[in-house]
Amino acid sequence: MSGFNKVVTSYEEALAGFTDNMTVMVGGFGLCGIPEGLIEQVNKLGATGLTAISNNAGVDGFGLGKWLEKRQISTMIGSYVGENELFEKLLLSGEMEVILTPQGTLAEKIRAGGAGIPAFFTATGYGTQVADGKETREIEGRNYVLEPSLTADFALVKAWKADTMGNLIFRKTAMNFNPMMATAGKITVVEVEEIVEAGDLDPNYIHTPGIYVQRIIKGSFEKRIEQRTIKPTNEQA
Amino acid sequence: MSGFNKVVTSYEEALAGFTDNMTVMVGGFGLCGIPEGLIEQVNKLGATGLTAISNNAGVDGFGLGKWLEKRQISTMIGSYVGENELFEKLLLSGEMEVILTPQGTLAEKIRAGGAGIPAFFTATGYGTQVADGKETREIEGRNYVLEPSLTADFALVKAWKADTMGNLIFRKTAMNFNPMMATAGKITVVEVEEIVEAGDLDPNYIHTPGIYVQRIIKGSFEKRIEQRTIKPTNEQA
Amino acid sequence: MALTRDQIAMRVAQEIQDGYYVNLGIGIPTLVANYIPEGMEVMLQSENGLLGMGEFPTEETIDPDLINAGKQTVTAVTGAAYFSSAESFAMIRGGHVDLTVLGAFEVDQEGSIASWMIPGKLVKGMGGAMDLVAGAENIIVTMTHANKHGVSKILKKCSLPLTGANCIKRVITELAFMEIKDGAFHLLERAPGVTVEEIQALTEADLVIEGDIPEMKV
Amino acid sequence: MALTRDQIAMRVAQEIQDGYYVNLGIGIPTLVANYIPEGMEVMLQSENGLLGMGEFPTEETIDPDLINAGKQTVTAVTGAAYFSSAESFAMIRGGHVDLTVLGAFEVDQEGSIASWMIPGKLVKGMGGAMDLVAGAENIIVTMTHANKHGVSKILKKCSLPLTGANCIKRVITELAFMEIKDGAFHLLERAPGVTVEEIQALTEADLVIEGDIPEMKV
Repeated sequence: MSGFNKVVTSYEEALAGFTDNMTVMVGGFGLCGIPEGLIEQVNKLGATGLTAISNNAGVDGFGLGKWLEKRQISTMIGSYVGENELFEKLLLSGEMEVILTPQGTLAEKIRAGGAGIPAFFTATGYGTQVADGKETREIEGRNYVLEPSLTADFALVKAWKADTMGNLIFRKTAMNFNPMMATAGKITVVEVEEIVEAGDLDPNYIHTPGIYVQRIIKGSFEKRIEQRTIKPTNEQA
Repeated sequence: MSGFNKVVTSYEEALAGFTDNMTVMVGGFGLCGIPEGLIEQVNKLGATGLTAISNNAGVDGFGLGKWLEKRQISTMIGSYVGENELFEKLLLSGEMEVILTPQGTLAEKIRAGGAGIPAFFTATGYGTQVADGKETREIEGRNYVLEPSLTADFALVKAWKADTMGNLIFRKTAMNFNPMMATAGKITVVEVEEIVEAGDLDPNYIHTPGIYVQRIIKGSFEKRIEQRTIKPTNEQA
Repeated sequence: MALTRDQIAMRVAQEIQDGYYVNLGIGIPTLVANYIPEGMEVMLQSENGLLGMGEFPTEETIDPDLINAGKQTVTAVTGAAYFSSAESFAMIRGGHVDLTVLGAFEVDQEGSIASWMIPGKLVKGMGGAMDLVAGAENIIVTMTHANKHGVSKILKKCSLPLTGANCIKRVITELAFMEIKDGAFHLLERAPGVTVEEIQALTEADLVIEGDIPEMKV
Repeated sequence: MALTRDQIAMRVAQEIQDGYYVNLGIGIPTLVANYIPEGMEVMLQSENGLLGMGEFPTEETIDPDLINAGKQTVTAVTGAAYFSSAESFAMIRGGHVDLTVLGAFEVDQEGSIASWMIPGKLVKGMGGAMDLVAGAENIIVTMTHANKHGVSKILKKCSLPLTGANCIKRVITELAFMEIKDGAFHLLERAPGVTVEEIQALTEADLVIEGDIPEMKV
């Protein structure tokens, strides 16, 4: 690499420096917009004791489900971890700690982490378990919870396209948590469907400016669908 | 108006309900990306006692400079209010209160206001006048100031293009404070260069989704330049 | 007679106004989309990052990059916009969504709601539900009035872990349309053929019944 | 001999590394862009919403929608990106900018800086300066060592209202390159032909001088 060319050509290089006990953010909502190859590589590396920050925990045998199989996660921070039998087992046996966080609070904690905001107040979760042990405060007649921000040693992000300098665009609802996570990793690694030359993306419509990105790798994606729902067509009906 | 058609055809309609003593946000950085026609209309309406939230205060005779001339602003919240002689006079005579706010804190306070975050911690301004009278706190060895968010009765926004449903795109650095302000107005009025049909803007590259926008008006813009700087060409050199 | 799931959805749909931005939860709330009155325009928000959710795709238009908050493949309508989860919850938390409809296990007369966790059963997580109930001014809860053993879910105080405290104002069950105010449920409408006494019998909470209670029109 | 403004900029430019994202303030810092070493790539951040600021435009390419933080018309380089002020200061506050260069009225040995306000004179506002000094790990302050009356601006304690407290680590003046640590200025380099005694004479702050102090290469 020299100058602003952030492209790497192997997953080994993409995750160089990734070790046990790190905190790692993983983009995606369900199986939509997850960095499949980077998840696979962490699984191959076998790093354990990980704190994983991700809205979901994959499904059995795919996505973060693979990290669960190999017992790589010691603490999971997410908003919805269902659809995974192994998850239940690890949770109940105490092999894995789970910190359930409301989805909007999770998104905002990650954005805040990337933006240098160490904590913020939100009404979400006031009066619920989520507020247990947290500072609360009444502001102009409403009650709020103080939420600290989140950052990570590595952020594993999935984008649609990147230019060589790390400017990113996402596609449809595969965007989800990816842009915030890109800002909150000490090392942000982005797996993309297509790498283009600098200047090929319109500077007016960049979702994530390259300043947040350290490494880019071109992946190939299965894009598994969790809930395949189809409108009945006339022929079928 | 019916359904999601938010287009109005007169400035009277665009600012219906705008009264004395309101809080109003005005987009723009310097004279770049300001809603010229909406500013003019507030000037014409003559509303006074306004709390104006804007990064700058225009120049003598243009932009918010016109509100100053007519003594419409009682409190100005901004980060840089120079380049305006009248401003100095109103400040020193006490006719206008000025709350100077660091530019990044201002941007974040407005974003927070639109996003339902009532307050956040930032390192910006710690140990300076800006922190006077505000709560401060050490978090993980660093000192921070608690900043409350900002909202407004009206947000006056300038965008490049809008579709009839209020989806917005901005152009180059004329974006600046406009997207955050669009989220923080009880009534957000957007003045644009071009109104297109719903569906004409690519849903993947909308800067401001229509949910934040109440009214849209097509304006015509002078786009005055404050610091016209030109590279010496060979012929000139 | 008690309302069907579809009739509950129909009654909720009557509360929608032209030009509303609406977030519909999973279950009965999803059905509301089928009963939006003719000629009325509504934009559905899906909290994973879509404003303007459309119907399910065909085999030809299915796209793994386009799903809703229930992880189902969907489409987008004309004038839709995609955005990040942070932007999506800025909309929700900031009160920009006009109406939120969601289900519940229990609701109480303080306006608190329990909808995400039953201790002893597997905890799947709250997803966006806590943000939705904290962010919306205008929430309608759809639920059954009592469980299959006849135990009321319209309570003085929720027994399950809360999703949100003091945030719910309107509840529609298969028996009744109720408003929560001043620390009590107020009966506004009853399901066709259902008596006030029947509703009272299945309501553990304080229930205010003033004057004649009209039947719902569904 | 004391450095010229351009020589100060040249010395600052030697601190830049290939692939740096840099924010340059108004005045001498702006000149740094002219001395970025050949073959080295740098992206300039302008806090009004541009990453990848280019040179001034021609009469043909001038665009009122494309200005820098000094409100001058500029251009954008290949690979640039535009964004909102909130995103811009997320970058700055979040510590994503590799190097910030800015001017100052005074700096003190605690690392505090005063650069935005002189009481009794007109207050124009701090703009983005407070965010920049709070957000960057790596800040270089360029300033004159003393005012025209020979009164030092390298102080034990700033006398003017602060822009930031305990945030500055490196200062380059027309006489010296100094590092602030452990509550004192440490002299690293002197301007060619300038003696340690001359620097000491114009420094009000505690100044640590260890071993031979090399001359700057400019």
